[in-house]
Amino acid sequence: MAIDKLTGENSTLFIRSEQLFDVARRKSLWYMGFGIACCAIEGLMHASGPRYDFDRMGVFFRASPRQSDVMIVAGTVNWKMAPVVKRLYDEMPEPKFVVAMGACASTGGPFREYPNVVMGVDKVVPVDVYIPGCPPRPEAVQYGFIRLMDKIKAQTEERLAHARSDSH
Amino acid sequence: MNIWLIAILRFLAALALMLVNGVVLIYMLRKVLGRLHVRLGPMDNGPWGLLQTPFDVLKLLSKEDPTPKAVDKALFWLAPAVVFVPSLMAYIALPFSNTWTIANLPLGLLFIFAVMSIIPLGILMAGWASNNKWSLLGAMRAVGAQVTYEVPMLMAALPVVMMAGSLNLGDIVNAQSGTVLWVIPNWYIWNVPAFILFFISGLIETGQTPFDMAEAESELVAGFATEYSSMRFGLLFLSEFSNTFIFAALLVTLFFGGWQLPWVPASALSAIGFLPPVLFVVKTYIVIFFLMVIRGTLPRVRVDQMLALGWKFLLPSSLAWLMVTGVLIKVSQVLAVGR
Amino acid sequence: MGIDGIVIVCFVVLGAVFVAATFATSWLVSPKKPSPEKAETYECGVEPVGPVWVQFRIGYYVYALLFVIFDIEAVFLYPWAIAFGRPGVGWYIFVEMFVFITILVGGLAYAWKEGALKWR
Amino acid sequence: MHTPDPTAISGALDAIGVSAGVEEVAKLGVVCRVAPADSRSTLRAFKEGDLAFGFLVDLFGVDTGEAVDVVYHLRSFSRDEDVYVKVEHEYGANLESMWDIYPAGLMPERELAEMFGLTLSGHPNPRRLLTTDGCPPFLLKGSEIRAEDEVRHRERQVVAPENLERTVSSLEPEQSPHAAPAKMPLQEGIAAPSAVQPVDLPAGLHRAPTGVDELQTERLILSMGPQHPSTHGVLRINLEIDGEEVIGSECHIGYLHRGIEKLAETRRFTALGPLMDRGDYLASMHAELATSLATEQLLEVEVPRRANWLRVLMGELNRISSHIVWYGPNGLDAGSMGPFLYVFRDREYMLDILEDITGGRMMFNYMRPGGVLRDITPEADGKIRKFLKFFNQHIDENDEILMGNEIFQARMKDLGVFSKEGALAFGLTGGNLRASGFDFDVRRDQPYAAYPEMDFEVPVSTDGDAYARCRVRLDEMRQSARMIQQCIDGLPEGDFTAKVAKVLRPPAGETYAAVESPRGELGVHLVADGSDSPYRMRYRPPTLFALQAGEQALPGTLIADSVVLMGSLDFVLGEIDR
Repeated sequence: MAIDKLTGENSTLFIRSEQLFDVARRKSLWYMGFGIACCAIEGLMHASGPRYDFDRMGVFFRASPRQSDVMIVAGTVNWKMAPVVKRLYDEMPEPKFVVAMGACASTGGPFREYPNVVMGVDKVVPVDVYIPGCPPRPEAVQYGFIRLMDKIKAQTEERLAHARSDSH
Repeated sequence: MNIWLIAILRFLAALALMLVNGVVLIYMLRKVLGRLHVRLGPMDNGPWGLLQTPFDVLKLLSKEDPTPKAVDKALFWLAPAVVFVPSLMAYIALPFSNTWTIANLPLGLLFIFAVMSIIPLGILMAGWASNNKWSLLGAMRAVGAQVTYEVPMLMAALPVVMMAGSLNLGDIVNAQSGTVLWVIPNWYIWNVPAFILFFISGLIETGQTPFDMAEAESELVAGFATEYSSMRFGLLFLSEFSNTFIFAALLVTLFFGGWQLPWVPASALSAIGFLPPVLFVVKTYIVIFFLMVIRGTLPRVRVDQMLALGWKFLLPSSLAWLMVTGVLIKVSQVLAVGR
Repeated sequence: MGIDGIVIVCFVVLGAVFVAATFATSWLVSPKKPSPEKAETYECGVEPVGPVWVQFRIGYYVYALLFVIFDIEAVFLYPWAIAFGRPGVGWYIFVEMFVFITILVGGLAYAWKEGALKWR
Repeated sequence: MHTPDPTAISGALDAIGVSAGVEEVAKLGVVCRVAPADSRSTLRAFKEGDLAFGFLVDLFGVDTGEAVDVVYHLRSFSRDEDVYVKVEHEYGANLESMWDIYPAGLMPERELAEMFGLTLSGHPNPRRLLTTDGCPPFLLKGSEIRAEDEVRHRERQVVAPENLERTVSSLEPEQSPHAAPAKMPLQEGIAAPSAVQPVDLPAGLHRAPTGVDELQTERLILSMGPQHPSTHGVLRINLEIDGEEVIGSECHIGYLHRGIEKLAETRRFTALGPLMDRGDYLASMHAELATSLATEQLLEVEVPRRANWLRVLMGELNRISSHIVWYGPNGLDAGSMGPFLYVFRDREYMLDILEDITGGRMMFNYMRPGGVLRDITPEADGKIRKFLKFFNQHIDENDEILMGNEIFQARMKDLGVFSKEGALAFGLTGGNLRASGFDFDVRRDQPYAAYPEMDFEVPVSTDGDAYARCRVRLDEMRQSARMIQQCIDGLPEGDFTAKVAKVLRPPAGETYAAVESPRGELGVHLVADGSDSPYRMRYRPPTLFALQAGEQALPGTLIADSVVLMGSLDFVLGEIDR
């Protein structure tokens, strides 16, 4: 943030604005639906469907990585897909998070013996939240998002505390 | 007070109105679409999700703004301004009440159309500068659509101008006061073909479904705004909603009697200072509600079908209706003189 | 110049200032981690092939030409429309514009027959 | 499905001077072994001769230890007979492409060459289909899968940066995408695509709309890539466009290749079901049913009547839920969000029913060799009756909202028209084939489970465009609802599964079982060698044939059309990439 260079790490302006933007980042997570396999039907379509409505939580579908904060990897990542995942992750603007949805994205799932499958998407991109299940229920996906929000909150507080402790 | 100070205060008022409009309309869209689709829409953030859009705007403000390297930097940065400022300037001529207008331009209607035709220029800049095939196609489509429907929109507004006899929006609103045959309010909506032509070309001009060509999510990823992120995308998103507000306000002014209630005399209304602007905005939101219902149900028209509709149906029929209105006005004048 | 001119100038200048202010706050507040991969153009996750700035299809420019013609026609029609309702104006005002419009509709018919309106 | 008599076939083959070993294999049918040299003349005799085996059901390979058996599974609809032509190739031999006789083999041949290490000649687009350049031929017995401890210690696998680069380079091997064979006239019957060299662009410039011919505008090469809101999964279509019109198109698949067929060779027979669920993840009941039928044919187990009725009930429930996931996104591709959410409300209710009975929402593992997992519970029965009550009214509502909408009709009518001959030549089955006027349904023509006791019509339409495909699938949903009603009312007594051994070791043999999945004829060709896991399992993906037919129909449409056209073909990438 340019503001911390101008007004110093522990100025109240910087800390207060960081806390405010942290709340905003948590409350409006726009996800780039990256439906690869069966998890896409359960996690993206049903989760934003009538019964488990993602829109309630402010989670909204954006098609382009430039406008999204969370990348949901829903499905198996194999060798041909790995560079695409890496490239899309790189093209996302900065405060970005990755949710590995389903056993395939977390550890390769039922297909991990096959040499063509990458055992878990965390080999390609840093992952924030793993959602187990094959496919996980829509409630599990929404619980994963709630845990992601808690993680963002914890990260910001830890970063600010770190900044405050430096100054003393 | 100094004249410049008044102008700056009026600008701040218009800016505040536009930002509030943007925030309220985005929230309203997500709620209306939600209820239309058997789901709730934003609920968790704030009571009934009211704080959802402020959070979205704050988040967009605090996101990184990567500028792709293959981009034409000058145009890439300028395009959001060229799209945002015209849709802000169109607020100048809107008649909130016969005294509350930002600038009582004698050619109000023509000014709004002129300003609204700068926006396709900004969209083309955005699409071409971001050096991305998807945004290029989105921009070409959006410009093709808005260029094609600028003309029928102008032609469809002509019958209203002929009936009102002036281009000043305040005069048009005053011309619609009173009642005909004691019961029917003397609004120009009864000139129904003009209303239909104006409504269709306005829908396309502001990129509403079934004609949302510019950012057809299912075909062109995110249309011309594919490479834009954080606040630049925020401005494009905001100006799209303020275009909708302006189009609905024009519709209300030209056909639904501006800030007037049907059977209440205009003088009684303008006696209470703040009532007319509130009425005007409420009527505009009712029209926007219907636009959103259309957005939630109808599928998208293909590009060439829409352009064929524009050039081959709307333009000839709006010219023909122009002639018919002329004859009707002449005949009514002769009868009035005769009696 | 009157209040109207000043207001319009104010809107243009202050509008641009507002846009610049928004970009400034965004620059102030947003984190920055530029990286070569982030700067690559997005094309559905794959390396874009071939140039983007090509000589685009000719059909699009024909529409722009037709638009200019009919926009000018609209500009001529507006003063006529204002003067139309005035009392004491006979039928000749009607006949004049009728001739003007039929000439232009003739131009549209020619463009239609020639296939300029076909999008493909 | 009666078997052809071997004498007629050997007679016809001798007539053209081909020495073929024609034999009758138990549980499979007539197999005709031919040397690679005269495979082309044999196939031509089978197709054009009086034998008239005009339909290529499937084309796959079997690694028999010392050579690769290339199997052409042919079918003659007029005589309702199947025949298998087996051609033996050494490892690394050259496979001659037969696409001018059977264009349905365009993509299966590429996959066969890539998975068995053969080289492909005479094919318009001989590139790899499913895997990236550096991968070994996976389906050969020689190439193993990951060892137990390597899988257990996941952290050992490190993705070296060059691995990412390596695959990147192979993604874009060429400058301009090879255009698919010149636009095959699917409308007026089958004329085989002309042998266009991959690099060559299709001939002929489109006349500029204003008659200004010499102004040649450049073309864009656009990749409607793996991550696109409406490619129904990870399919990448390389489009060459002039303005908005698609000139050339090529489908890249393999982004979801998980090796279901290779892993099946290490699984027990009862464990094939969960593996097949993940193939066509929208119609997993039908995939499980296909493997169970194949295993039962090998074991010669007699399935009790109640189990058959339960299989039909669950199959039809799954058919409706699968058609719903086609109907919703198809409306979304055309731009209308409403129907997508209305139909998903019904699907939520159906998943509750499926969850009550089988325990899972999408992956059921309910159909087992010998019968089904669990009997139907009374409250599930009540739920189904309640569902049927409001489902018929909802279907008519949704039919009228989307299909009755003029804008949707204007978008879908005469788009991607497949004539009957074109559809048959490209191996289309199921709704796509019935929409082009050819009335073939595995449930009625090759009955399995309890379908003979059901009365249902098979909707057929003749004009073969995208709208006809939508109309056929919607009527299929109504027929499924009717069948569910019949199943619920007339469910016979009896136990729901036959007594089957814990570990199944079917006798050595080979069989083919086909099922009418919502996307077409889903077949399983099972080769058993007596051990407790299959020697080779071939999974016939009906949507692979739909995809290659779609690839042919794309040139000439606009981009907005191509999205809706591919949507109307209803393919699932999990099944195409296997």
